[in-house]
Amino acid sequence: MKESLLDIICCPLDKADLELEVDEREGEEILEGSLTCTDCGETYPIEDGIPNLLPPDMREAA
Amino acid sequence: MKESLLDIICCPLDKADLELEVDEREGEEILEGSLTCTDCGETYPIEDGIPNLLPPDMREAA
Amino acid sequence: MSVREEFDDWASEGRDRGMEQRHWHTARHVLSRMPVEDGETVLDLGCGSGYAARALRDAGGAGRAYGLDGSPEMAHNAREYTDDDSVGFLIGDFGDLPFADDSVDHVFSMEAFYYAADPVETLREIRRILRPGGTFYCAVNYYEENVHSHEWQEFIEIEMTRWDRSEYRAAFREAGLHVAEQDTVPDRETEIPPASEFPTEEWDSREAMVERYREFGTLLTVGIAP
Amino acid sequence: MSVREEFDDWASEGRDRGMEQRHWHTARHVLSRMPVEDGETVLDLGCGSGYAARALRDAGGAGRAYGLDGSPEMAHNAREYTDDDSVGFLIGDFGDLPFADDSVDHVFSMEAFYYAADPVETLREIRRILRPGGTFYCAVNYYEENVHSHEWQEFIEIEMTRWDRSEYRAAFREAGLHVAEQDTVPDRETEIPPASEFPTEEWDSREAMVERYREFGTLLTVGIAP
Ligand SMILES: Nc1ncnc2c1ncn2[C@@H]1O[C@H](CSCC[C@H](N)C(=O)O)[C@@H](O)[C@H]1O
Ligand SMILES: Nc1ncnc2c1ncn2[C@@H]1O[C@H](CSCC[C@H](N)C(=O)O)[C@@H](O)[C@H]1O
Repeated sequence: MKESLLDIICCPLDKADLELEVDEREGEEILEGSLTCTDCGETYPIEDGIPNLLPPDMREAA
Repeated sequence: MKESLLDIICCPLDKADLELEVDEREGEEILEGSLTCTDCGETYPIEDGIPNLLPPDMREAA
Repeated sequence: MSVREEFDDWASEGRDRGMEQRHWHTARHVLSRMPVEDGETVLDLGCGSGYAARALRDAGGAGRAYGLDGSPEMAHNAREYTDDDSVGFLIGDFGDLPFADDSVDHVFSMEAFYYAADPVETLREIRRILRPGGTFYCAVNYYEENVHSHEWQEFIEIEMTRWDRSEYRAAFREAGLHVAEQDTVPDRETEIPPASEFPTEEWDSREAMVERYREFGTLLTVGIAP
Repeated sequence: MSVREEFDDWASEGRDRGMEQRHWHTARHVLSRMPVEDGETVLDLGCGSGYAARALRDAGGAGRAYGLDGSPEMAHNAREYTDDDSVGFLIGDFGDLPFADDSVDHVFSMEAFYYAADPVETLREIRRILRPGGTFYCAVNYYEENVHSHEWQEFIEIEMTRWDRSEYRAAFREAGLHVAEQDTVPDRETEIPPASEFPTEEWDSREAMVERYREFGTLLTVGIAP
């Protein structure tokens, strides 16, 4: 994912902003990292360049 | 024209309600008559069942 | 020449029915897309023979359907072609619509909008008379991308507005309408002769005729009152 | 079975590309109607192989195009099929869209909406994320009037919503969207064999197959956020 996606995404549960943490980058593309909800604190993984914003109860181990 | 048309038509100039005067009817259909603006007083003819709601300066003798 | 003079002549020569026949090829597809609910009030601007009001009542379930035209002869002909009590015709001009605010659910117009003396003002009038969520289905064959239509202005003394697709969208928005859709609806019914018969009186090549009807067809822009 | 389990399997069997091929016949017409302006942000819900996001960038002029899917494998495949920097994919569910209010200009969805666990809630979510005047183009082959689609539920364990045309309109309105259009878009590309070849494995009669593709095609309902 690109950082510009942050402009429009939010926590699926409470729609609050997300905070990005980058573990691995390739140019502009964020390959691994996480997105943390600034309100509820829930964390969403970014894996292989794709953020997984499923509600936590629908998310299973990859 | 039917009387029910009065629900939605208005004076083309100032959009005020119109008052119907019937000269000739055929059942529900008003064949001849006139429509007078309740605000500006302008009068619009009904001829052969059709109201002529052109702005007066565009209306010519039939 | 006035709209009245020009089109009264057309009507008395029977061109209203000729247009109905030709325009129906694409107009029927446009009409069938309109989200008309039972009992709603629909209006056809520049109704000509009045086929759209008839169709919207017959197939579309409209409660009442009205056609407005600036030519008294057109309106009189249209009135003769139906005896549906819930269809009515009026004489009026695109510049000063004689309808109350929020009084109409859907407006349709085929091959007529571009005759408006001030088309953006007409769009504002349409927005005014539509209820919130009401639609304006604006269909034209005369538009910039349809190069085959450009010469039509030569045959008529009323000034015609030739917008391109993006100008239609921009003007709708300028008048306060949301743009819901834009599409070109092909005419698949006009018969196109085999290549050996070209040039014909009207067409230099078969390709040009195919492009005009099957590809450019009718430009549809759909607006919604917010 | 969950959306994830069901569609991860489909994706790894390559069915994402197969669907793209079949759905493209009607989806391309639907996409071309969308009034996307240069630079706008568009979103494809249930993106599968991600063709809609690619197409809206290539032809439609969209500034950014995103595809959301509940199946990680679908999203991963979709990401492999493009190297456009302004196309992106996300994993998410129709029930809890991970987009801010008013953040998207247009939403498209093909053959996916009816998998939503609570479709009216999904429409409310769509309305929430659309900017005022933004459109939702909802295309489905599985709908009540398309009798040939009814049996599809037997082949899939996720519960599918089978609304008819008027139920789609009513649900859009219930969720606060204006209905701008409803249409059935024919598939003119799927090849239909000559009558002598029927019954085929899938079709009892040529008439039924013609009805399915050429007549019922894809049901399109277009909504607008007020
Ligand atoms: N300014 C104006 N106000 C009202 N009607 C107008 C107008 N300019 C043109 N018209 C009408 O618009 C019509 C255009 S011809 C198209 C007729 C019909 N919609 C059809 O598809 O066949 C004519 O009947 C003409 O009288
Ligand atoms: N509740 C849900 N949330 C997110 N995606 C879902 C979903 N239910 C189904 N989907 C996704 O919707 C897609 C339906 S298949 C259609 C794919 C694509 N639009 C095409 O036209 O080919 C699948 O990829 C599936 O994973």
